[in-house]
Amino acid sequence: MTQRETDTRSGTEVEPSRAPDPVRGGDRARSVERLARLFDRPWPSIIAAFVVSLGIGLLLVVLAGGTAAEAVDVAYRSTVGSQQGMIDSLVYTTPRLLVAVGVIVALRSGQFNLGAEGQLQVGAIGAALGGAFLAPSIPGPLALPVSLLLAMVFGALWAGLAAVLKVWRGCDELITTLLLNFIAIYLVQLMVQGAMKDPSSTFNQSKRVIAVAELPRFGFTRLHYGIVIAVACVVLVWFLLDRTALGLRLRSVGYNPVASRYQQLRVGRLTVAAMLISGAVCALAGAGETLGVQFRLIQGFSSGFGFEGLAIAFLASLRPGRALVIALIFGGIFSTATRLQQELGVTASLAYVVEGLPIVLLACAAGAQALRAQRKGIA
Amino acid sequence: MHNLVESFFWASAIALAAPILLAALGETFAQRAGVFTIGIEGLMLSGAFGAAAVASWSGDVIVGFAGAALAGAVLGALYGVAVVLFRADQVVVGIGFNLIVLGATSMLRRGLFPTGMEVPSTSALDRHELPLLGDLPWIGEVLFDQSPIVYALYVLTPFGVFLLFRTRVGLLVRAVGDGALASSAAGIRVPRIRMWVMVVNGTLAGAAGATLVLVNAGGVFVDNLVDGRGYLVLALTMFARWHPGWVALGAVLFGAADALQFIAQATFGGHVPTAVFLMAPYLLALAAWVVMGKRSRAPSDLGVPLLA
Amino acid sequence: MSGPNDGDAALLSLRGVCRSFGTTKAVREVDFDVVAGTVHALLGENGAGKSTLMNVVYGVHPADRGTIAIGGEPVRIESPRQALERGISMVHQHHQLIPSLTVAESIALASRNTPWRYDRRSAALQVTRLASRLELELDPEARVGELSLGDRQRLEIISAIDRDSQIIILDEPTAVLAPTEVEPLFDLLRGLADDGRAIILITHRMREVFAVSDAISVMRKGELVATLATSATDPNQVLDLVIPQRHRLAETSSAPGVAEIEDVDSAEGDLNLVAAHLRPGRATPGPDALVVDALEVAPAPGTTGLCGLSLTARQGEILGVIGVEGNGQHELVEVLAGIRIADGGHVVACGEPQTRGRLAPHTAVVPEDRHREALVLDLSSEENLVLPMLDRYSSVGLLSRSRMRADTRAVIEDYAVVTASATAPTRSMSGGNQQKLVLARALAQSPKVLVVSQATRGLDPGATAEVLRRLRDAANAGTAVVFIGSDLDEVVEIADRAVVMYGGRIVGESADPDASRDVLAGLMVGADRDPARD
Amino acid sequence: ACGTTSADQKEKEGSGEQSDGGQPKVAALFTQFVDQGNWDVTGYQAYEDMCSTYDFDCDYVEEASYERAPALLRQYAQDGYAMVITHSSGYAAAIQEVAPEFPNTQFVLFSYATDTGGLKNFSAWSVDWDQAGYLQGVIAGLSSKAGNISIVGGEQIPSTERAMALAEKGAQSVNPQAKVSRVWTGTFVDVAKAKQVAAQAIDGGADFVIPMADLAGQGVHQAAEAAGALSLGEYMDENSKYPQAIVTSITVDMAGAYDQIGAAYTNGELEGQIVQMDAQSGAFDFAPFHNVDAEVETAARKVLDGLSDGSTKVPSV
Ligand SMILES: Nc1ncnc2c1ncn2[C@@H]1O[C@H](COP(=O)(O)OP(=O)(O)OP(=O)(O)O)[C@@H](O)[C@H]1O
Ligand SMILES: Nc1ncnc2c1ncn2[C@@H]1O[C@H](COP(=O)(O)OP(=O)(O)OP(=O)(O)O)[C@@H](O)[C@H]1O
Ligand SMILES: [Mg+2]
Ligand SMILES: [Mg+2]
Repeated sequence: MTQRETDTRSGTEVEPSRAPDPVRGGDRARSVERLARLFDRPWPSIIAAFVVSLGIGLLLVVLAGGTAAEAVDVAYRSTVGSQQGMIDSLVYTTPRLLVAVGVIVALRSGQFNLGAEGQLQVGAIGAALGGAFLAPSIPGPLALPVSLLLAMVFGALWAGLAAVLKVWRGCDELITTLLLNFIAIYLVQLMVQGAMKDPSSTFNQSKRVIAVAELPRFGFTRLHYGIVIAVACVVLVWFLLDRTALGLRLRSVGYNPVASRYQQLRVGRLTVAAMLISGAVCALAGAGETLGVQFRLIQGFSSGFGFEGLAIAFLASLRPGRALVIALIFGGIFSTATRLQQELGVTASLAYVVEGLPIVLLACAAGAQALRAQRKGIA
Repeated sequence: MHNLVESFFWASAIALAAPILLAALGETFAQRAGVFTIGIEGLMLSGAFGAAAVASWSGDVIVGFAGAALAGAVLGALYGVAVVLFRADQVVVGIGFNLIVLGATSMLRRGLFPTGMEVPSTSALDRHELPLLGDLPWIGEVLFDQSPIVYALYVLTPFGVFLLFRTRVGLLVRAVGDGALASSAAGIRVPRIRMWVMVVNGTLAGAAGATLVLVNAGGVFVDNLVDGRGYLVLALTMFARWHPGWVALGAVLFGAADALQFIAQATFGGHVPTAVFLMAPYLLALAAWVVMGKRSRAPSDLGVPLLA
Repeated sequence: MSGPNDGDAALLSLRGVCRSFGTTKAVREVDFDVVAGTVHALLGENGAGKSTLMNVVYGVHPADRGTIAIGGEPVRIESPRQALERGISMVHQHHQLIPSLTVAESIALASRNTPWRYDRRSAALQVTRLASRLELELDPEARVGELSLGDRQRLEIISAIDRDSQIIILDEPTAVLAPTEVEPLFDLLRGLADDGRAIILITHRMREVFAVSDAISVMRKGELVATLATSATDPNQVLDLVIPQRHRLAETSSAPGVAEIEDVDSAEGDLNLVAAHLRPGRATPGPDALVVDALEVAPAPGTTGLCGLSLTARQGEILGVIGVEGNGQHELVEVLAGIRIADGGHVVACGEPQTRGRLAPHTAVVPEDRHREALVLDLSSEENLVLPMLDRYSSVGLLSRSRMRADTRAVIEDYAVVTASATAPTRSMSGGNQQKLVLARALAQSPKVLVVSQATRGLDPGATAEVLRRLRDAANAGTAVVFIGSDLDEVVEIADRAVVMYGGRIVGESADPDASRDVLAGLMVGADRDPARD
Repeated sequence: ACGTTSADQKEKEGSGEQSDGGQPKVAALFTQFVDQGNWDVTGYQAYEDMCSTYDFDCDYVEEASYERAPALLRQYAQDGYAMVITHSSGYAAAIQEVAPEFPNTQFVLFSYATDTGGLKNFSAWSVDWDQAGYLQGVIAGLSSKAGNISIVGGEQIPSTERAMALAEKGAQSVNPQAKVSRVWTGTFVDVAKAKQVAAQAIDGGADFVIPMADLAGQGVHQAAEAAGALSLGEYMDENSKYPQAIVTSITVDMAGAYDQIGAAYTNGELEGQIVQMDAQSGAFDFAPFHNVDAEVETAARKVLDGLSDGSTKVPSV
């Protein structure tokens, strides 16, 4: 069947009656390539992946006792269909986008920063330190900038630590950042149980951030300016990577450290620089949650944005602009899942599935596309 | 600190190490072949769920264990379809896969066991003292009064070393991970080998999950039971420089660090914040990683899909 | 087009084979026959499509259209595995080796009859046995990643031979071999052909073509333009086929000291290169520009390191540094580029000492490995071009894209670099064009000392001549050019003065390389060395 | 215990819309799943009962992470929910943010709270974990023959921290020589780790282990059962799961509390108060005793009664 087709395509004259080509056996990959043709264009394939996952999601909703129409209605209202939906989606988009953009800096510079989760955790510590502890004793207008700055410094140092260990000791940053994630999470715990604990609180959380250190909000909604910061980071990171000398140096080191050294680029310093910037941006995600959503450092404030942001970065082919679009979609999915649970009583577990599916499907689509491009020599 | 030489402490360390080691052995082969399985967390979780589910259906923990291994194999193969055949980015697939498994096991648990899981007695997999060896002083208590799964690991680990460095299969696995394109040019079916490795990895991760739920948790499955152990497995694998022997040693050290928490908290608790003890294993791992430094070299095609 | 013998007798025959990469038609409508029992040379400019055609045969880049037949039977070859099962093996132009494996493991991996259990001792024996067929030595337990380029090439060759294939393709196998090693290889190839196998040999060296081949095919711009019996042709005819514009090239080069591609003096038998006679520009070179004094670098597997290497290059001259690879050339370049810190000795350029870990002052370096060391393949031409001079192309940290683009255009025009666009990744460029870009970048920094290593490796005669002409121009402009090469004939052709590197030091010097070719050849392999000097 | 649901009371309450059936819309937030473990399961049961007793139109959300909590609360308030109950002390921050904006919605926190920020629409039913812990300690102290007791905690949260401290006091109140060790595993789900820690404790001489680890507590029971030690159930009678190990369970009268919440809402009596759930209010009881002599129960009941009538006070920590 399929074999015949290929045979005619490649013009080999093979008798139809001939026994199956013994050589064919192992090369299942070719059929993947055929499948991959479905994904020839990036945008349709992205849309297709989302449609398929939402289809499966709908099916699961129906299995869980809802109806498809209700589910679609909820999805609509919790994303573009209502003001509240839009706001929620944007609030959920913010940390994911910041992490995605942050890791893009590292990944494009050849540093595998798996530690966004940790960097945003320490970023949150920095923000809370600024907003709740330092802010009362500094002039009001400085409270917010200082808190954000502190968060960025914390995140940068946390990521920078991995970079320094890499340059100094040759420790693979993948492992270092992974381990630093765990350490950061317990560090937050240490803070909210000890040094930063709000003595009047009955939960592990810090004092409340003072009002002037909060991220301002749009009107009376809960949408805070973190989204503005995130979008600004998208533009800045694009600008950095594409339009500045530092960006070119970083990318050069990322692609080929050896050749970069021959061109007198300071590989060690650039490695550290990439991680510092990456950590600082990831930390803003934690700062946004602290100063714009929770208003205090609270144990367990992040439900794994670090890894989701990483997935978004990859799905966006490490382009900040695309990351914006994909992060918006994931914000919408998260918002929808939350509402589905509220309105249709669909279990929270479904949300994980509906989020995970497009991630996997998109990755498959992108992989198949890359394979096909490589085979055909289209760069 | 006399507690540190106590046999029970080391026996605990080994018991805690078993599921991690089981999964890390599979991951070692996967990474040697170039597949970085972030989704190992999900594979282990599916194994844990599968073990509990099959055991409560069949009423037999051994069947449950086998079911978990099978579930792991199937999911490992599916995972392989994505990262090996579709050339999907391994990190992305792993992240998505973990989410899906976390959600799916929870949904299945509620859908299939609305009144809770009835896992039968796990005594078959519990500690069984070996005759003779078990009577050795200290050593016997530490090494030979353990679950049969630990005994299986005593065989599996050296076998892994043999397989990896002394057989053609091992040579193929290493070649595929260190030069996928070159291997392909040498006529090796890279996707096929990576697929097989993923099936093995899935099987072992499934078995690891089963061990966790049936042995370490005595048959109690709760959502997200694996609780980050998968990431620990990844760290351990790389940390142990992709050598099954070092993996085993590292797993026991991780287990010891875990077991140490009891001793440390019981000794210093109240003076030192708990979070410090909880982060200690990771701090230790980081310190060891720093000390080891440049000596580690990853398989060069680790995480890179074969584009050919 | 059919071969010298009748198409029916062909062991391998291609009909109407096409292969494109995106919009590049790398191979178009090629009919190609190779007869059993012959060595068939495949020639052509860089980017003519030779490697692509062979990659079609070997299944690396399956054909878009066309048929392949082996022994008259049509076959489908879509992967190297299928090719191997059809009895085709290939030595790739860019090595396909796995650095972490040992030599013995590499051989065992490729071999079809390795048992399930890998036994070190029998694998080692197999290596020794194979190596002896080529009269060479390879340490079975050495890691491939630590081998010199030459040893890697040797390993590739013996592992291809080990497969016992009917059709053996060798894509530029001699590019990194010592002159003394080429002979045994050719003897072996002849022997294999005499057994009834078909050997396809890609090379740019005319001398080799006429030394070993039975038939010659020439490709140009993706098409197979001619197939000739070696006995019925001569180097000039072949060169005309390979580079039809060569006479035009010669006409345009009017300045003194510029490369001229002249007719080959076939009586001499010196068929190497395109016989680009590059006349020295000045009779009296200027003052010392680069002084390297007693450099020490510890030896490592596959290389001798440096032991007390000293040399001096003067302004306006081309100093040839000739040696078999692995005798410390790479370390020397690394030290000069500031990538490696020497254990001892120092470097002074234009009177200024080199700062540890930085590039020698007023120096530009063209490293040997284009893909690994010279270019960042994923960056575009313009980005690669400005990398070492970023300060010139940016103000307050912002890149001046327009200036980058303008200057890149100028370079592309000046050097006739063929590329899709200045913004396309350099990965998509052919080797020759990549090399032109790298050289252009080095010269754009107006260095007083220019160190180039293996600058013409893998380049076709036209591109080689072009590169050598540029180097001569630079020397004429007063630059001290240090030309590190392993092809004796080439170094002899271009260098005003030559030194021989062996065992990490200079073992001989000639002020008239042309005349002392044989002495230099001997020194290269350590022949005339006085044992007392060790 | 329900008062009349008069229309004017509704008016006075100023609460949000009612569902189609005219019932008030009520929602609850749980941190984990309502069918796993003991804390959320007991709470959910009580919640369900309240809903049917008072005829509320009920919804709930599980795994309501603190990240999502503000959004969820706001969402419910905007959708006109009359009351939102949160079943964990960790939601206090979110309520304090959201409640001021939605005066028509009542927010109720169940677990532990000392302060509702002066908000009229934020009430709390605060379990007196000090007393609960004290009672656990008393039973352990009475039951332990070796006088060696170990407490295994999950995540280190303030309420559990206090409970642990008081448990130590409680044990020592009945057995001054009692040695009490405390260990945190850092997670509420890791059954395996809790089991191993408990096993180590038992190997170290403890013959009574007290789980304070929610879901993971099962591991502690297992370890006890395997090694012939004793343990204590939490919130509800857990003896059936580990009959050889569990002496009794300190039950928390969540059903009663939720009933009070339902009644208070219906009567319009939710006014930002903190309702203490302690022995005096009858919040604690013991499940039937097993595996120990009858004197243990008698002695334990005496302490409970003392706490109830105020004659016994838990020591301060
Ligand atoms: N040849 C190389 N191959 C791979 N990675 C390299 C190479 N050179 C450098 N790196 C990476 O960069 C890190 C730092 O290298 P190194 O400190 O030598 O750079 P540098 O240019 O001297 O930087 P600086 O001047 O800022 O100190 C190394 O640990 C390694 O991770
Ligand atoms: N993988 C590829 N993707 C895109 N283009 C390619 C690829 N391989 C080769 N090409 C292009 O195809 C053409 C033929 O290249 P090929 O390597 O066959 O030339 P060649 O004759 O072997 O040259 P050389 O003498 O430099 O080895 C060139 O234009 C080259 O840029
Ligand atoms: Mg070629
Ligand atoms: Mg070299």
